[in-house]
Amino acid sequence: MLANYLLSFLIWFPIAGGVALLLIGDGGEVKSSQGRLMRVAALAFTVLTFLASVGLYIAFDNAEPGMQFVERAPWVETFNVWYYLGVDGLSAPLILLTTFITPLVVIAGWDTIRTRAAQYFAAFLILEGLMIGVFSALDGLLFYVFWEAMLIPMFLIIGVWGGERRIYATLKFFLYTFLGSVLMLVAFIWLYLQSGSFNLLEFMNLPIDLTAQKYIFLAFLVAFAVKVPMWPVHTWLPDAHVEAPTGGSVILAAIMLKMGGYGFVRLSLPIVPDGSEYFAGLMIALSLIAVVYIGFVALMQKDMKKLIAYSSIAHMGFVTLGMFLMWSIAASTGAGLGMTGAMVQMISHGLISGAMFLCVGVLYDRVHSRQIADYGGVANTMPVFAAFMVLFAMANAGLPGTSGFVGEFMVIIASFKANFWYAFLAATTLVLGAAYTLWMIKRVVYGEVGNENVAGLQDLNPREFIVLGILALGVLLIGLWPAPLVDMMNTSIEQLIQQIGQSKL
Amino acid sequence: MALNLADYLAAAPEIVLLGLICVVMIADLSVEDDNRIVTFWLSMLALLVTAVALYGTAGGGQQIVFHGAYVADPLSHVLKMASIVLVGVAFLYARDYLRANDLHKGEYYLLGLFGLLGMMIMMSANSLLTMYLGLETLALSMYALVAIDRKNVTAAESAMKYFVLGAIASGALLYGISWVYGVTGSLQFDQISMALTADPGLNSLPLWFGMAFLIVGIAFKFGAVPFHMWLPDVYQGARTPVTLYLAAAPKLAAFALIFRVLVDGLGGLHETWSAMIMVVAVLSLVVGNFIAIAQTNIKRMLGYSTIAHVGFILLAIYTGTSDGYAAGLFYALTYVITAAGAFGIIIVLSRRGYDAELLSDFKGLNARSPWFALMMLFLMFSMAGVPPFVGFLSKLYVISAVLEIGGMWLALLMVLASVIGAYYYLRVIWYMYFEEAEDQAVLQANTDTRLVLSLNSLAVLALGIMPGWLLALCVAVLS
Amino acid sequence: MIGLQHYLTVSAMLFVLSIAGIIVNRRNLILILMCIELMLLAVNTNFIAFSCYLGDETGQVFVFFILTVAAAEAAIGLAILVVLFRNRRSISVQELNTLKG
Amino acid sequence: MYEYYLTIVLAPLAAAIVAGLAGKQIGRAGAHWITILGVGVSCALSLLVLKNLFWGGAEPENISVYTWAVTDGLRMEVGFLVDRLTALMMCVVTFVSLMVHIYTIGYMHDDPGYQRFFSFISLFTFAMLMLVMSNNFLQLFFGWEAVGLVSYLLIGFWFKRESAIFANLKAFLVNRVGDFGFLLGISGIVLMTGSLDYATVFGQAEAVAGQSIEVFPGSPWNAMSVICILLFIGAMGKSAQAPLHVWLPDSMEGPTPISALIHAATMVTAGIFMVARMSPLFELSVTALGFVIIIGAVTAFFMGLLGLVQNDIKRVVAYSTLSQLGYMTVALGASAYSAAIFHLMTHAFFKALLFLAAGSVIIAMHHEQDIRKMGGIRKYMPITYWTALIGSLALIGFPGSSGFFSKDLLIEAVKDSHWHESPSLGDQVTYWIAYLSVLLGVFVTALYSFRMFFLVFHGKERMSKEEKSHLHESPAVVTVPLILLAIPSAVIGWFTVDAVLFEGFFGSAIFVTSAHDVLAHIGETFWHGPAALVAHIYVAPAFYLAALGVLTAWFLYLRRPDIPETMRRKAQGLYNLLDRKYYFDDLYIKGFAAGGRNFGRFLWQKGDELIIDGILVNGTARAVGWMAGYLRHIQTGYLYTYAFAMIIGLTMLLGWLIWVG
Amino acid sequence: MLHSILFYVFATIMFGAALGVVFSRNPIHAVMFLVFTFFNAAILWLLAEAEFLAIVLVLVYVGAVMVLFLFVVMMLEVDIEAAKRGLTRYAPLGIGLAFIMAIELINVIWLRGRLSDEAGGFMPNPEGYDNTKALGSVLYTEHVYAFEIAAVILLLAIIAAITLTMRRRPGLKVQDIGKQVSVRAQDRLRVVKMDAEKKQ
Repeated sequence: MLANYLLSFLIWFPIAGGVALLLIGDGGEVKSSQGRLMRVAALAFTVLTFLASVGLYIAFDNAEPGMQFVERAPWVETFNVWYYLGVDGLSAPLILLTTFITPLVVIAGWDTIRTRAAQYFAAFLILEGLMIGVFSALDGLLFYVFWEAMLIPMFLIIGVWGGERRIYATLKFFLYTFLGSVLMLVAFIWLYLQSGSFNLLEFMNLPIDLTAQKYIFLAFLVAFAVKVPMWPVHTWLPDAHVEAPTGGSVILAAIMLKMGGYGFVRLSLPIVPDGSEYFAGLMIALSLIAVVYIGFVALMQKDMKKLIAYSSIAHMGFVTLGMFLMWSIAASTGAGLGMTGAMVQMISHGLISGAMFLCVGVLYDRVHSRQIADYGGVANTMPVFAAFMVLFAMANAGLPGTSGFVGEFMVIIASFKANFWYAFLAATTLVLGAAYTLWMIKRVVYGEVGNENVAGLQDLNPREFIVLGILALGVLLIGLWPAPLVDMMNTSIEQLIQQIGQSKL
Repeated sequence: MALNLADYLAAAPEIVLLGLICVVMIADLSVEDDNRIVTFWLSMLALLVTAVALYGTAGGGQQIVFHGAYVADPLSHVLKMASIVLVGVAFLYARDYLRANDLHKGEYYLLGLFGLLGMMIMMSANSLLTMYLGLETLALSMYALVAIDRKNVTAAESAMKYFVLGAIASGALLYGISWVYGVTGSLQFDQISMALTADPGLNSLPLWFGMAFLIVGIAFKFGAVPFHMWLPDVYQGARTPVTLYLAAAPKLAAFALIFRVLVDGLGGLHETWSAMIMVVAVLSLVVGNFIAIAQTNIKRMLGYSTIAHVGFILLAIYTGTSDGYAAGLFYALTYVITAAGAFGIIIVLSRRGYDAELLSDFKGLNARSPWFALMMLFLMFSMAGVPPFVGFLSKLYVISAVLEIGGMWLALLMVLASVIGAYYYLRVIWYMYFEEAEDQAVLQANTDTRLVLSLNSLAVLALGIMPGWLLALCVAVLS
Repeated sequence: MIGLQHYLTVSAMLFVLSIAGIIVNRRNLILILMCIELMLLAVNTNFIAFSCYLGDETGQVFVFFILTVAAAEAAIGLAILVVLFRNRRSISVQELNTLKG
Repeated sequence: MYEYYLTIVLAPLAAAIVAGLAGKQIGRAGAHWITILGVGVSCALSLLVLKNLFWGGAEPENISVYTWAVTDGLRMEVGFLVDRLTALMMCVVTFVSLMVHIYTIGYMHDDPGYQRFFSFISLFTFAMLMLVMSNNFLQLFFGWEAVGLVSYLLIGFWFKRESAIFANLKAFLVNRVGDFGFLLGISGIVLMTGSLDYATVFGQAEAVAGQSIEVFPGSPWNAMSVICILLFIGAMGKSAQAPLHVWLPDSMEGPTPISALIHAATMVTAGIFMVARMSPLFELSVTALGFVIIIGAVTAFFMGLLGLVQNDIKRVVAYSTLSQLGYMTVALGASAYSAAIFHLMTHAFFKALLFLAAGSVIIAMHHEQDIRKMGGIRKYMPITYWTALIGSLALIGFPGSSGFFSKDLLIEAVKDSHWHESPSLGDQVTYWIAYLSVLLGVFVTALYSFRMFFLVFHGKERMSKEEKSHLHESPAVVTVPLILLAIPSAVIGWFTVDAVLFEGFFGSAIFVTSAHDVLAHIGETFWHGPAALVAHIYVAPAFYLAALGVLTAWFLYLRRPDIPETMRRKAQGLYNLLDRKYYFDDLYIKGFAAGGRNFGRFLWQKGDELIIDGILVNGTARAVGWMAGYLRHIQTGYLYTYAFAMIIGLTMLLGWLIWVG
Repeated sequence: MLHSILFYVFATIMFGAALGVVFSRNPIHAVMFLVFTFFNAAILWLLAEAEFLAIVLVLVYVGAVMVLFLFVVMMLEVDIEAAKRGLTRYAPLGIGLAFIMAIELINVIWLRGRLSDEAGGFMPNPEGYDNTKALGSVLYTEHVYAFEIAAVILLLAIIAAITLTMRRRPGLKVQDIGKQVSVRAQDRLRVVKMDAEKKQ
């Protein structure tokens, strides 16, 4: 019974919570009892949402290739727009990721947010709902509405609670993504005029000639490439990450970037398969550039957040690489491998990058600097933290046994099937990833105590310990036993592959 | 010949309004300056009664009376109702400001009501003559309103500019009318279009010339490039309540004007005028958005943004399809609601001897009044066309209408323009949320103002989420 | 035979002249107002010409109304002018540029 | 047996987790007891498993533990393949590791990171066991990387030391370079066979050898060669073959027990083991074998030379490890896999012994590692002395010692290897390079080993007075492992050589094509049992070379210590070359690392910040802003401008109409 | 024939007068020229047999509006010298533009379009045609609505003009009739009782 409205619940419950917070909260100082009320309420909402999403996981049917938990109701008759929700193996894991990360973010902001706590938590709650909406919308316009509306809370989060250059960063973030998505809107409208509705599933069956497919693909590409982000439209990300508050960076890296990848599998590939095929080479090239180029760039970063941001770009390169390999693979199998790898990579990157940003946040809360140079020998004063940080760093470097390995492994194998040099360039991440991550670790965590700031550091408090601990468990679990996750996706991916397989011409 | 009661019944709203205007006028004479509030409530009452009269007589199909001078049809009813409400809202927002700034004279309301009368006349004008007279009624009261603060230099200056340019525009309009009249031998829209269908030979250069002059007049009313130059100056120069009035309802009148003249009347010449409209619209989009970026005065900035929005409305008309017209109507309606809200907030921010005219006056609004900051945020994002606010849907509708007739490049231009436009709307939000407040004065606004203003802003969100009925209405009245 | 076209020509010349007057004038707002009157005169002439050409009074009725409105317009225009003058002690078009950009 | 295997693997892991997470609660004693218990259990069980396989006649087992993931037809599992090869490795690993555990109690007893250390070495054991017991490439890679991780943690154990954290980063990165090739190799296997499971892959090996991969378009290469070389690149990283050897000497920065563990039993042997395990693949690609043997030969000889000029006691041993690994690799290249594994085993014992002995000396010298500051320690630490002697003799292959059998037969195998039979010139060159380097290597080995030995234990005492004052034998926890290791170092060769090399001990575990099966050939022609071999040493050139080496060492470093000085002065260039380790480090650090950083800086500042951000993104923004600033001036504020604009518009419209109409 | 001559003569004069309006250096002259223009226009209208409007033009315009103009010109006491008209820097452009537009218009009037097909002569009015009567008959029937609106506009103009220009000068002495009428005796006269002076 409730299952029929589970998705709606997941979307609207957090949003309702956010609105409630906005209404009752005056955004007072965090010390005040009201601030505490805010935090507890926010945590309650997110945790409840997470529990509900566990229900989603339980009730999810891995064998079902189609959409599940479908809800359908007319929304705007004039455009034949429907309130049309549903999930499959591609979107469900991402929804779980969202509901999993958000409570952690709330906890992370527990007493570090000193101003306007109510608005802060409200923004995250609303954001959560909207993001789940993006992952579950099956109607183009609905999708677009969630997609765009998401920008608003993020814009505020970065702008209000961000660092020194926050305004530049947040405007850049907003305009970049806005520019990207309006073109997608044009593509949607075009498809709507062709098919008479915004139903994504109908789009997928709509015959489109090659030229149109190319243009539509490009329109989508701009939107998703910016979100992912792919080289060369990635420059908003480092700025946004650096300036965003910890929670913002986490959500941004863990979930928002995934929207780009999700967009590719949900829209680009099935709706314009031939267009995708036409541009697959370009996509692979860009992905590989992202892996190598960005790997080198990350090496030289002086700012921890910036470094992690760049490494995110490099890791997302694997996502796009895995998705667009299939046409260059002659072998019978491999396409699916790449796709699965890409999807797993998204989930795992969600956990790892989130964790990394939280680690930096932990340091930032104490020393108020993100510069690598301001640290050194943290392990002396914060052994427990150092352990976590090294663990996540290793995960970031794609060490087997951590989730970071799974996706990269699959994608590299798949890309070898496509072409030796794809695999060669992709595999450079083994060296580059390790280099930039561990070099940072060397300079931050190891060594003699760098300065009196470091000397005075307090080790993790229980709150931080819980957050990082949970993430560590997630990382290791997926790394040691990805089967549950992969099984969730398999059917949908097979179906997607054969859907892409059949040309629309 | 005997006067026909049915005619007067059809025109009841205008007649009632006129009568009530006289009542207000007389009453106002006997009201002392310190309780002008009476005039305010009287005017509101007048609006209410008019609305009732309109509601009573509305409904049913098209009805042409007064020897074809007056038409009562769903379109006119919707537009009239909307403008009555908007004028009421404008009065409400204006009240406290006027009192605080010693401008609380009955004339504001009187002229406002006259303006409304003019708009209503335009909205149900069925002949060029009526249209012209309505236009002048509106224009003259606007000229006077802009200059109503007699001690204000800029107000006077802007009024002068407005007047001169307006006069030129109406001169051009008249010249065009004379040509149309001369070629088609009639002033009534239905007869003009009949004449055109009867004798396609009429569809030739002289008529087009007339039409060109008409379009100048229309474009001026809308404030479309290159006939827009009065608009920023007037928006900035006039006192905020006047700007508020100007920014809201008259756009609907302008829509009525263009629809009646170009669609009802000269619909047969679509392929000719669409090209002209398109050029004007594109110019408006580009120029409006670009210049708005460079503004520091928010009223002026909103003026330029209005020009950009007008570009959208004109592009909707340009399509010449029923979808396009509906889109245009929807856009106009939703835009005026948004604009009213925005200026309302500017008014609320102002206080005695201090107009919150500069963008920088919005700094730190979130700290001063989170609620109004949020409302302004809604309005700005709506203007920028970001979902879930209604501005997005209206843009969407227009774009889809344009794409429907294959205007891919126009669509791209529109979306790019709105991205550029997003910047200056975002700047307002950035000032409100990311900057520290410069003055900490608490906002004083009466409960009713707060309430209506909040409703106004929330409507932008509500319409964005539940646009169904309004869209359906727009489609219905134009079919 | 004097006919429609002659009258149209005359009014056209008048119209153009008035426009030129508005653009050309630099010092005196009153002159601009007068040019507007000229413009309306041109329009009226046009109407009358057409009305006589079509043998239909509507045109002349229109002129009648235009005259009325023009009078009202002139009144308001001059009133604004007066307000302006009271504020700035000048009616020069040149100095009327505090609002710009 | 399934439970046994699980226990063997999980016991060290469990111990490691407990000691790591609950270190504070269980205390130091708790930490070392639980880890020793864990490793002890797995050691005992390993021996049991070996016994069952060897004497109990149990069949090799291939068990899947759980399915890691299945997607797109590719099964990724975790499972165990336990045959004699595995069993042998398990025993070696667990035994040495156990010794190291015990030894550590003494070596680290006053280190603050005591629990952490035990946790790490247990984890190390677990990783190595996962590696050797794996039945598929995924798990192999897991163990492969896990070993790298733990070595990273252990080398950087004293994370305050700049040199240590430099060394561990270096070790990890160099290994990563190897893994880079290894992963590509695995991908190649998946491409060719569509499976990660050993059995399946080996089953299809023949077929794969037939196919080809176009690495460079238009030049198809034999698939098997490509795959094997890629895999071997991985082995080069782990087993520290030139040119990826640079990490190993630096890994001395870790505490000595780690050096013992890394060099003897675990990490470095992984590569050798892997190649042996992959023999069914390598056998099918002569090209790959050639590559292997050349790399091995180069390592064996040139790394040995470096040992001559080292003064850090541990580094000397380290370079000896390098060259011994070179020997094993050469054996692999000569298809004498058993010989390689045999040498690996013996080497594990005596190398562990040597390290622990060196550690014992270091403890006594209070962490002084420079052999020039030692000498004549014999009489202070007899046990250490004798055990060290046994180790050194085994290392140089003193007749009868374990090293003797392994190394001597290894050289034999190389001598008679299929490379010798091959008519082609290239193969002949390969052969001679390999053979000569292993042969000369013997001399070099003897020289540096006994140089160290004499300098440390004999000669005049060069240490300071007060150091001398409290110079004494190490405690039992140190000496007992020494003794326990000394015994196998001395004798194990004698007992096992027959079985391991000639009686097909490994059976199906190692596959050698008959054409390559040099050991069988030796078995027929040359081999008459250990005693005979010892008896006939005089026929083996190796023996003389070794003896010569020892004598030279004795002469140079005990009789005439001045000669080395003069030689050093004479051959300055050569000395520098050796001293700077052939400038490999300079090449890597100044070349690749610095080059990479500069490239990164260039891409970042020029590519990202200048071009993309500066010009494209912000440039556009600036352009728009400029545009706005320019356009706004159209609005001059003058009435006539406004009117003018209107009129222009009107005129344009009219003109356009006339033009179209 | 005569008709034509008259037309051309007065048209020329009117145009000249209009030029005078635009280019005269003195606003007062300009007003005069404007008046003169109107007179000529009226004559032209008469020639087109629109008598009523011609008369109205003279009466309403010249009689009222122009006087208003003069009045304002005088009232604003603009010193003539300052108000001496100078040409804007747009002058050449403006005039050029005006020429272009004139050419376009004349082009349409004479060459293009179907107006030039016929002679374009006015159709003669029937016998006993009374322009005023004709207009009057439609004004109050067909155009009653417009007529009402015109009334509204005039009212509006009055209100607007008053709003903008009427000033209550402080200290201006006006008598309030209402008060004067409703005055009562005691307001004007107060009877006070004083006791006699004290004695020294």
